[in-house]
Amino acid sequence: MELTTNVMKYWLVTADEKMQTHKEYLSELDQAIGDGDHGHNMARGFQVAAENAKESTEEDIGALMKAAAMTLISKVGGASGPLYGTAFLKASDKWKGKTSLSKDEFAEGLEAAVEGIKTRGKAEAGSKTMLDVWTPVLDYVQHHDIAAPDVSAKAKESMEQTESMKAEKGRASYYGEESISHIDPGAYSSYLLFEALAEALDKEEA
Amino acid sequence: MELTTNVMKYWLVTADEKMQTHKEYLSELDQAIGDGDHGHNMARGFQVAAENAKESTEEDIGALMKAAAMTLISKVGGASGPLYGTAFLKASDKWKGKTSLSKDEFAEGLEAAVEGIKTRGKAEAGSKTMLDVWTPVLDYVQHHDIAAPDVSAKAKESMEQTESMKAEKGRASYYGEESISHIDPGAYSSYLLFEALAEALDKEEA
Amino acid sequence: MSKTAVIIVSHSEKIAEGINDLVSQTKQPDVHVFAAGGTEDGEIGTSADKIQHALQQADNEAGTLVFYDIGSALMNAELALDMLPDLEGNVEIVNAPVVEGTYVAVVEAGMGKSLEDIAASVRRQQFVE
Amino acid sequence: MSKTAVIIVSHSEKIAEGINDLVSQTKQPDVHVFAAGGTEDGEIGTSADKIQHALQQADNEAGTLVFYDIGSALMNAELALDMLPDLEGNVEIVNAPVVEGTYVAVVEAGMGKSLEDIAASVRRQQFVE
Ligand SMILES: Nc1ncnc2c1ncn2[C@@H]1O[C@H](COP(=O)(O)OP(=O)(O)O)[C@@H](O)[C@H]1O
Ligand SMILES: Nc1ncnc2c1ncn2[C@@H]1O[C@H](COP(=O)(O)OP(=O)(O)O)[C@@H](O)[C@H]1O
Ligand SMILES: [Mg+2]
Ligand SMILES: [Mg+2]
Ligand SMILES: [Mg+2]
Ligand SMILES: [Mg+2]
Repeated sequence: MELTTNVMKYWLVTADEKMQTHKEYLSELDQAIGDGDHGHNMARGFQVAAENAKESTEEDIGALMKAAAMTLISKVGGASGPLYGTAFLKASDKWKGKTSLSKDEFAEGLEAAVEGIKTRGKAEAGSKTMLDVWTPVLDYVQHHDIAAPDVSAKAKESMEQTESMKAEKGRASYYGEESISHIDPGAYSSYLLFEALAEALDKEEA
Repeated sequence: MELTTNVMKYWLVTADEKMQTHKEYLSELDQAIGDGDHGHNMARGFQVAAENAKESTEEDIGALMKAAAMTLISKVGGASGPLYGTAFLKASDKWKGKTSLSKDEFAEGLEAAVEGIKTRGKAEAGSKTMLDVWTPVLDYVQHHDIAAPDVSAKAKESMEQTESMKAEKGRASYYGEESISHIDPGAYSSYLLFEALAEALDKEEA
Repeated sequence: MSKTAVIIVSHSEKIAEGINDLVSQTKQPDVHVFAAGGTEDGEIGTSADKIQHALQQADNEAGTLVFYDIGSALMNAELALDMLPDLEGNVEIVNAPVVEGTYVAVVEAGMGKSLEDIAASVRRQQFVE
Repeated sequence: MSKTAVIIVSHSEKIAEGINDLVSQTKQPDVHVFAAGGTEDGEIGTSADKIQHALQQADNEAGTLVFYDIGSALMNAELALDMLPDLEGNVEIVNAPVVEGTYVAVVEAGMGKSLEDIAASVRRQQFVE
């Protein structure tokens, strides 16, 4: 597996499409256990990130992802801004100067991203946040040859598991027991992000 | 000693004159250990209270003082609003239906006023507040035949003693040790109020 | 059954309105929030009259929680409540950080929690880490 | 010697500005306070860019204390500080009620207290009765 600059751009563009399509649903999830802006936040941030990626002539994957990180930080507004922003920023550092990533190089960036989210949010997996998707996906990527359908399935299954969790971080934690039986909005947007990755991988393989 | 409705009106009018004259100084005192609005607050409140008293045809001292209380509550804005407002309100209750007050009746109203300030501000004398003037003046009134110069002297001396106290209530308490060596603004305005009372008593005796 | 209402008493009209904006995003539609900020003329300070007005508007079966910022805000809130003896027992003025406390209260009111339960969650000690 | 500067990070532009109005009454003229409220477009949210800008403006010998309200406010404040490594060690993001804490900090900054002393006075535990 080799992830080229083009595949990475395609990842960002596809992620944006998914955020736009599921914007209402993400906000609905956030309405139940938050402030109802997660779809709006993600759609606003990824739209600009994808536009910039499309127009960019950047070959360096690190630079490409760093630009996306800065856009997310500036545009997202909610907690997901610094969290996704930090994730992309930490990954971009590992990918600096590269125009193609091996599976291990990709995994290294993903690991840095997950560490970044944990530090930024002072959280671990199990608190009903986006980490409950990022952590199992990282684990999969680290220990398997990446197969697109498996990435997608792993992200989906992990997202679904947040439904039965009790929120311990972020606004949803104010809901205590009542946060149970709702999917975490950030977990859902992370699932969309990894679905977009799976589609990008498919494209690469095609 | 008999305090008539006219003397009580004169008290309010004279108090207003003093608040207007010392407006800047009161705010200066408040600038040092507060937010610099005490003169503004007192001048605004007493101006309207005095105007209303002048225009009023009310004979009932209770009703007159209750109207003044409501004006202070509405117009003063700062902590001194609910404090002076509560003081006048509690006193007015004791003076209801009277057109003239004996010394003991006056003292009864003053006692209710001091209790009102204590309850409203959850404070006692010694915390560097207006209570450090009201409490000794009450004590004097309760235990002596009232002599105008003595009321004035008692209020002045008590006001001056706040200079060496450490503030334990109100905004000034945020200044801790630094509140020492400043006169408390509310003690100063209370001194002005009792100086006005002394002038009203003088008028009554004349 | 109505839901616990919330009043924000602040020295600043902008703070009170800003908190109202902040919580309106997270608020269930049947949680009623009232801002009583600034003096009568919109200056920095508090107004017992504004608070009385808010208390009357907020009045409901489930009760009203009152948050306040500094200094005179508490005194004027207590005074306003003294002036409305009919509301006694149905209103609690609660010692909590005004922004953070109001936020938590509005979420919990939306969940249908009682006045007492919400007051217990937001009291200052709960904010200690 | 300069005095400790203060930054207010809030989800609401109005809250941040209202706190600034509130403390400006009590403030020594040489205490500098900066409001970083709302998103770039003035919506409810926080902006790492606005906070970075405030951190740069506030930068001074005596240091800067940062107050924040809920959720992303802290994350964006930490992110903004990460982006300005030169300021490290001279800025403290402090866990205190945003309105009440800022008020106390501005008073104490005016008294010439150090960043550490002010942070110690305003940390959440200090607000417990
Ligand atoms: N401390 C945290 N650690 C990890 N993820 C978090 C944390 N706080 C919030 N999140 C994620 O962010 C999502 C909410 O994002 P968003 O609605 O955009 O932000 P906000 O809560 O500021 O409105 C949550 O669903 C959760 O997945
Ligand atoms: N808890 C209290 N008990 C008694 N008096 C108080 C209390 N808090 C404040 N004061 C008095 O109020 C005065 C300040 O009034 P003012 O400046 O009008 O109000 P604010 O502090 O709201 O601006 C103080 O000087 C003090 O005498
Ligand atoms: Mg949200
Ligand atoms: Mg939000
Ligand atoms: Mg004052
Ligand atoms: Mg004031």
